[in-house]
Amino acid sequence: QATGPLVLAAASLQEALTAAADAYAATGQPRPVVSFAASSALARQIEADAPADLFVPADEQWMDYVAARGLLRPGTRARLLTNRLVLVAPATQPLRLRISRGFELAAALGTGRLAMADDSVPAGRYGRAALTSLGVWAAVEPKVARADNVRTALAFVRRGEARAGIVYATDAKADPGVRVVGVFPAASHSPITYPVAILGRSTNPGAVRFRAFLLSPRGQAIFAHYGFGSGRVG
Amino acid sequence: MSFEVDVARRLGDRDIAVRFTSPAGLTALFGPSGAGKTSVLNMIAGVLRPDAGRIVVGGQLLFDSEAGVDVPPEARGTGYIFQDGRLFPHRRVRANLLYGARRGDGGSRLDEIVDLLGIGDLLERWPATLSGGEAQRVAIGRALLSGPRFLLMDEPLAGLDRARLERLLPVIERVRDALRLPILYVSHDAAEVARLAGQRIDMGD
Amino acid sequence: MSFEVDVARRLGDRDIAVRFTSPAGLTALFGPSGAGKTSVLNMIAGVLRPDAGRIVVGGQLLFDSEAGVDVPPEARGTGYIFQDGRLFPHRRVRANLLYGARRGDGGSRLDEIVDLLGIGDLLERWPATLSGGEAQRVAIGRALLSGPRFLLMDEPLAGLDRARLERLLPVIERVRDALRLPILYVSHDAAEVARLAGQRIDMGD
Amino acid sequence: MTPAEWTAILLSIKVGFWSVAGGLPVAFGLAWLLARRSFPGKLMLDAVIHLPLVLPPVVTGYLLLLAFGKTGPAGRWLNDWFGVSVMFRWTGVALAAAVMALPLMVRAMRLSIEAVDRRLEVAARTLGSSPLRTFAEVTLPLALPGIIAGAVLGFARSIGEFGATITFVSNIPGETQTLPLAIHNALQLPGGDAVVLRLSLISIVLSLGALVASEMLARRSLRGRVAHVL
Amino acid sequence: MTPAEWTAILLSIKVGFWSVAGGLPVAFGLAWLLARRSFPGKLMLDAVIHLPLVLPPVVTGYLLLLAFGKTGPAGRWLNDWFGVSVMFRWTGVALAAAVMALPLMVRAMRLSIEAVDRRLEVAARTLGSSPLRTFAEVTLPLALPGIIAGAVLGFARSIGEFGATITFVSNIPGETQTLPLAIHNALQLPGGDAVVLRLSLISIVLSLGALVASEMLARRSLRGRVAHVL
Ligand SMILES: Nc1ncnc2c1ncn2[C@@H]1O[C@H](COP(=O)(O)OP(=O)(O)OP(=O)(O)O)[C@@H](O)[C@H]1O
Ligand SMILES: Nc1ncnc2c1ncn2[C@@H]1O[C@H](COP(=O)(O)OP(=O)(O)OP(=O)(O)O)[C@@H](O)[C@H]1O
Ligand code: MOO
Ligand SMILES: [Mg+2]
Ligand SMILES: [Mg+2]
Repeated sequence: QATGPLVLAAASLQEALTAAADAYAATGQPRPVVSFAASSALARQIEADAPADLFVPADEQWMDYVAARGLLRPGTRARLLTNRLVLVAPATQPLRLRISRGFELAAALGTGRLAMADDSVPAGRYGRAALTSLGVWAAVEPKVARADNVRTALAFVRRGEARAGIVYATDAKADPGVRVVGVFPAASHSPITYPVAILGRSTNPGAVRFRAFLLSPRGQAIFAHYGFGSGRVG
Repeated sequence: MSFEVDVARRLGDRDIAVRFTSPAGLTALFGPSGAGKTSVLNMIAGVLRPDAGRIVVGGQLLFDSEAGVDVPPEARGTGYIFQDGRLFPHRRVRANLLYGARRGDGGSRLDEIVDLLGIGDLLERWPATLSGGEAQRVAIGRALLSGPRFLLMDEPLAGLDRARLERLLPVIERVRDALRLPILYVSHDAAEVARLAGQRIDMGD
Repeated sequence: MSFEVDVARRLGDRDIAVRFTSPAGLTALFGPSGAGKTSVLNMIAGVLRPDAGRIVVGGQLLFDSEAGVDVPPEARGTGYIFQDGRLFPHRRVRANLLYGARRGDGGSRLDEIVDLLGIGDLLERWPATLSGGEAQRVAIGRALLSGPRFLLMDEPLAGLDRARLERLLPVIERVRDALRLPILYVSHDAAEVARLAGQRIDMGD
Repeated sequence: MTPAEWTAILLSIKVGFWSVAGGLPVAFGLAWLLARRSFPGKLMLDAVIHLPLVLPPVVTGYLLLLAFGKTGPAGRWLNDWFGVSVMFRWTGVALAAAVMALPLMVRAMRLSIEAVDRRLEVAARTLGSSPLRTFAEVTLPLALPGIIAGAVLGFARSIGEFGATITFVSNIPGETQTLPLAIHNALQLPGGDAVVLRLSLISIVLSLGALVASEMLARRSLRGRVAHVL
Repeated sequence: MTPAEWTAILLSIKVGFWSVAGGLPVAFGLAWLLARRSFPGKLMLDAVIHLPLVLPPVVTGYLLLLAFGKTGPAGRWLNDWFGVSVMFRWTGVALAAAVMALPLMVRAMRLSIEAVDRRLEVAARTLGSSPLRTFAEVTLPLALPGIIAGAVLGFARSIGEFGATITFVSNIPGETQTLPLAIHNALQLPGGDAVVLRLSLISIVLSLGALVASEMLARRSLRGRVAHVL
């Protein structure tokens, strides 16, 4: 019995990619095995020549890292998904604010904190870029509580420990404990994209097929259901 | 009455039971190995609980199973010289000697007792470096310096040389007479017992 | 020659030095507390290294600082009865007795020695539950059963009652004569020494 | 070394110190209970103490957040009675570190307490020493090897704690960003390896210092306790 | 319980068992060296053993990856000599768990070895027992409390290990996804709290089992060692 390809994927894709793997398996293919972890850890495992087939990190940077070491199968890198960045507040303490140049985020926070991912993960870098381009970063920075990933930031907001937070639209959508205050303008940060590629050492024929499935309209529809934008357009 | 002891205690499958009253200054507890001598001393010191019985020393009630009296060991005023030494390994000899002196006279008799026991050279030493007989003498000194109301001595002179013994017996006699401390004394040496003891309690096997 | 001993060792600020040869079956080591008797036994057993010297027992060279000979303790064939007991707390009495028997006759004399020492009832007991004298007797048995080439006895009879002593002294005499084991014997009891010892070594203070 | 890194180093030392200083007495009390007393629920207590070891650190951090957050029971209590909050504060970091270190400290001390020769405590009692004084002057010093080992383990664990800290009090430079958090950040960035290496070395040096100190303390406390034989 | 969860549970037990079974002898050897020998570099060895405690787990995981990856020295050695690789295998998980648990096991055992009355070893030697037999029949059983404590700590730590594992051998269901990794996954999912709770409870039950077993072992091993006094 053939085994499915081994996919190394960013933790933030867990829900959607699991659903996609299920749908793919339902077509009669061997089910892909997906290992979810931080993109950085996965990239280093690939660098150590770990036996995997597909890589789906949370941003282009780690894909570049792997590509630079010649570990990708040429011609297989593609843009899979996009995402948006949103400002959220606890569902119980809504915040009324319009995201725009120089908006009063610092004032709205008061003595409270703004939870966001740390600079070291993509979500943190996008958030910082967005606030900077909107001209409020300097005022807000002292009030920032940095989490190791978006989910932890979300927990601070949900529990009311932070007055507001910056997370992906997909995460906000999934958490009933938070309310979206507003969506950051797409132009306020570089595009949020999730690439996919087949690894050079892959021998599993399922890798090609599963990659194709993810990029197909059926695959894209599943991601759309979880709030992701299609990587094929935009 | 110096000692009024009536205790029973089961240890494993052995029944230790003894009953005696002694008005003497020094009472000898005599009997073969395993007769229960150490156990009786432990019960009087309050570190082994009798199953039933009553203990009065120097007129003071220390234990009565029926009346529910059980004075804790630190309040009994025992000067207990253990069969197995038990110096505090983390304290030098001087600190061992003075450990109980807080209750007694604060160690004002330190020099005198150190002299009597011939342990002046050992004061700054650690117990681990003492010879068997040296450790035994320090243990005697520690008990004497703790200002006890009575003494329990479990073969205190075993392992001491004759010369030392000849010097120590008078000390014990003086403690017995001058300080009027009741002493319960375990020994296997009939001659020693005959010399010191006012009364001899025999524990059978 | 049973014992040819010439050793010196500094312990703290004390210098232990002794030199003797003894052809006797049983040699008594006599001297006041702290004279260094236990230290000499330790050196002969190979568990305390002399600073310099030479040790021959029963014709076998055990230590020679000049020739660089230092036989490890397990190869010296010592039957050492320690001043401080040292039963293995994690083994029952029977297992303690048989610990060294692998080297000896595999414990075939167990019943005989148990009987002589009167410890038949104790075989299944844990050392922690033994009385002082009981533990001492088990330690003697353990050393005898280990098939030693010679015996080192550090006050083995201290703490034993007279009746027991009267039964044990002949055992030691028999070991000395029938088994022809050289014995080095530390005691403070001059009478005991006079009875047992062929030669008496005095260690001064 | 950047100023931010210096800040993280100093914070780590402060956190390590306070988590051990605060945690040791609690741990010793628990170790004593477990070693010496039997009571209903003892095994349960033992299990609860081991929790931070068994659960992924982020779960422990999340539980701390639930307990010490604004709306959590402990958080509300702290706020009502003392007007303080550990949320997003370095005190929260020390708390997380202490909780994570607790099982290690308790085990080490429990081992040493169990190794104390109780006959010595008995001797102290007959010399007029109350249970409390006996504890302080006999049990405690004899259990010192375990206390020292517990302190070293606790310090090292505190210096290395990451998951519970970031989940509980996030990563705020100057307030909650200890060395491991800074290291973790660097590790997430391509090309951060040099920083990871430098900060890791500093962590190692810190704990090496604790080790050296502990070995010296241990030697001092055992001074004179061993004879020359064999 | 889903089949995937069952798989994670069984894997955790397997990993816990093998990391302790493999780690204990190594830890005991190291503990003995540290307790009994003095040699140049002893402090260094001590420090290296403590590393996994001091460094953030992900750094330890990264170091393991560097060492045991296909191109790492240890990885190449394993491949050349035995034709095996621990990368992405459950054996790698056990290795990571053992490394993380090592400092805890070593400390516990070292404490107990230091508490062994050396006069008993001396007595054994005079009874004809070689150093090795003395070690096996006197030192080892007397140090048993520390061995048991080390095993429990090691098992609990192995059951809870997350950071080093996911960094070293990733998070592969059925192969490297232990309970903490499954918990971590659930923690990232909206509404995953119920799963987190359930899996955490299972972790706790597992370690509780280890605790109970260890207490029974400890009681058995200390049987008869304490007298009735006070
Ligand atoms: N826990 C126990 N289980 C079984 N028997 C015990 C226990 N503790 C003590 N014994 C027994 O109780 C008896 C009395 O012991 P004790 O120490 O009081 O004797 P003793 O008269 O002081 O003997 P010795 O002169 O040898 O010191 C001994 O036979 C001993 O073996
Ligand atoms: N580590 C040490 N430091 C200082 N002095 C020591 C050390 N070890 C032993 N001594 C001293 O060496 C001397 C000899 O000790 P040893 O145990 O051999 O005496 P002993 O003749 O057996 O005495 P006893 O009859 O009292 O048992 C003693 O005075 C003891 O205090
Ligand atoms: O999914 Mo990530 O790599 O934690 O942003
Ligand atoms: Mg006795
Ligand atoms: Mg001696």
